[in-house]
Amino acid sequence: MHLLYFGWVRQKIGRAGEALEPPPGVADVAQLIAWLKTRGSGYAEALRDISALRVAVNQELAELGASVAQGDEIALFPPMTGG
Amino acid sequence: MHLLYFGWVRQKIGRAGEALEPPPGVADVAQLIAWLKTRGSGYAEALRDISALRVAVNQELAELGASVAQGDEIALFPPMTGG
Amino acid sequence: MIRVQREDFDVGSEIERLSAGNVKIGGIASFIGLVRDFAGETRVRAITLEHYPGMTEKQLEKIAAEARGRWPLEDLTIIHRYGRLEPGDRIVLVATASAHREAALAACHFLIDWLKTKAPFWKLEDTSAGERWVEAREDDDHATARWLEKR
Amino acid sequence: MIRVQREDFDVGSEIERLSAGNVKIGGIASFIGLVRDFAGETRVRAITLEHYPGMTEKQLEKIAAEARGRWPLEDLTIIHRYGRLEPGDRIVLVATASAHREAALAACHFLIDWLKTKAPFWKLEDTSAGERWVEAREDDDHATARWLEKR
Repeated sequence: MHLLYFGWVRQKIGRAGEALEPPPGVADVAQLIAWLKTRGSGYAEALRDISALRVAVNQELAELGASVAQGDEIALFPPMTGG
Repeated sequence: MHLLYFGWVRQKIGRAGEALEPPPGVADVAQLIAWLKTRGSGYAEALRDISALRVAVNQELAELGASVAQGDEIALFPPMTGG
Repeated sequence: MIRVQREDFDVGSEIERLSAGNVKIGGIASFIGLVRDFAGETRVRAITLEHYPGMTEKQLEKIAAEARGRWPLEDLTIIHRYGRLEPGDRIVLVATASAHREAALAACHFLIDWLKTKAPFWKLEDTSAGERWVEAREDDDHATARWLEKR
Repeated sequence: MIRVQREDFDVGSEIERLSAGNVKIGGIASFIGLVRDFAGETRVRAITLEHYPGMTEKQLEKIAAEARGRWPLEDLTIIHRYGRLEPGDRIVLVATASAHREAALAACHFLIDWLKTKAPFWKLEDTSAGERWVEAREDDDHATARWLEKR
């Protein structure tokens, strides 16, 4: 699974992205985030307030219940501020 | 009194403007138009439908009841189509 | 800046001039009106814009003052051409600069709506069916009136 | 035309390109977003725009398709920059061309509203009080949502 982080999510986690293989129980975005939070204090801090996070699965905006699978590109980021 | 005509008012009257001295009874725009209509068939045709006319007195939009006096610049024209 | 002129104008330099040296501006909205080659079903070869020199400038100043009174604008530009113009030619440029995008966008929309019905221009179309005066459109009156209700 | 780029763009040539050779266009509306030197009470020295390459282009294409579905547009342009930008620098250009002014104006307004909340960009401000991420504004969510109601 290819993970990407943007904005303050990237800054708090301390990296722009990484390839990870979550354990078998991780089947949706919410489970992925819960698992990521166990990986260290930067993750816990970045992902603490789930309502402040936005998610894209394979470059499409997705909800917390969206499925994730091996090979997916999952991006976690703050609300967008384009324009 | 300096009269100016624009758009199809100018075209029907056959001139862009003229200096005229209306008779003493002409004190407002409606009276001026009524008097102008007596000046020839071009005027009568141009000024026939008063609801289709717009008027400016000294370069400010004016109503039919607006006063007119010697020295004024009075313009008669169709509804404006700017932009 | 308000100009009434026969000549064309340079869109890029007019828009850039609005924000030059003013770092308080967050947005510039603009509208350019162009001559189309059709009017309803009829082919248009050219239009000739006639205006009322003197009054035109006054009316444009009034419309601009109204916009400045309604929205916090840093600057605005209106350039309106007259004379004979062919399809593809620019007729008018309206551009507004503000700290806030909503103000710039609304003021730009307002300015072009009011120009349509309140600027003393008249358009003679040279069409395949002969010459004809462009008539005022009821839609344009509604667009003008909408801003009165919003006041 | 949709572009995501680090470099600046030429406003005049981008707007002129929209109508070049198309005499069906009656109006071109545009909006340019610029970096301001303040945010609230704080002085801004620069902003750095980060984006999500790949997804950004897809989202801009989606927003453009939505605009084309809602209004009869002859053409549209979105250019969005990323990287470090200073006060006065251009961030984004949105321009729409249509036979009808209302369509061009509404689509332009729509595009910039939706870019604000649906284009994957994030802004880091370098201010006199240190670095800080620009937060999403509730106003922008409302501006986005308004177009959903109008649909």
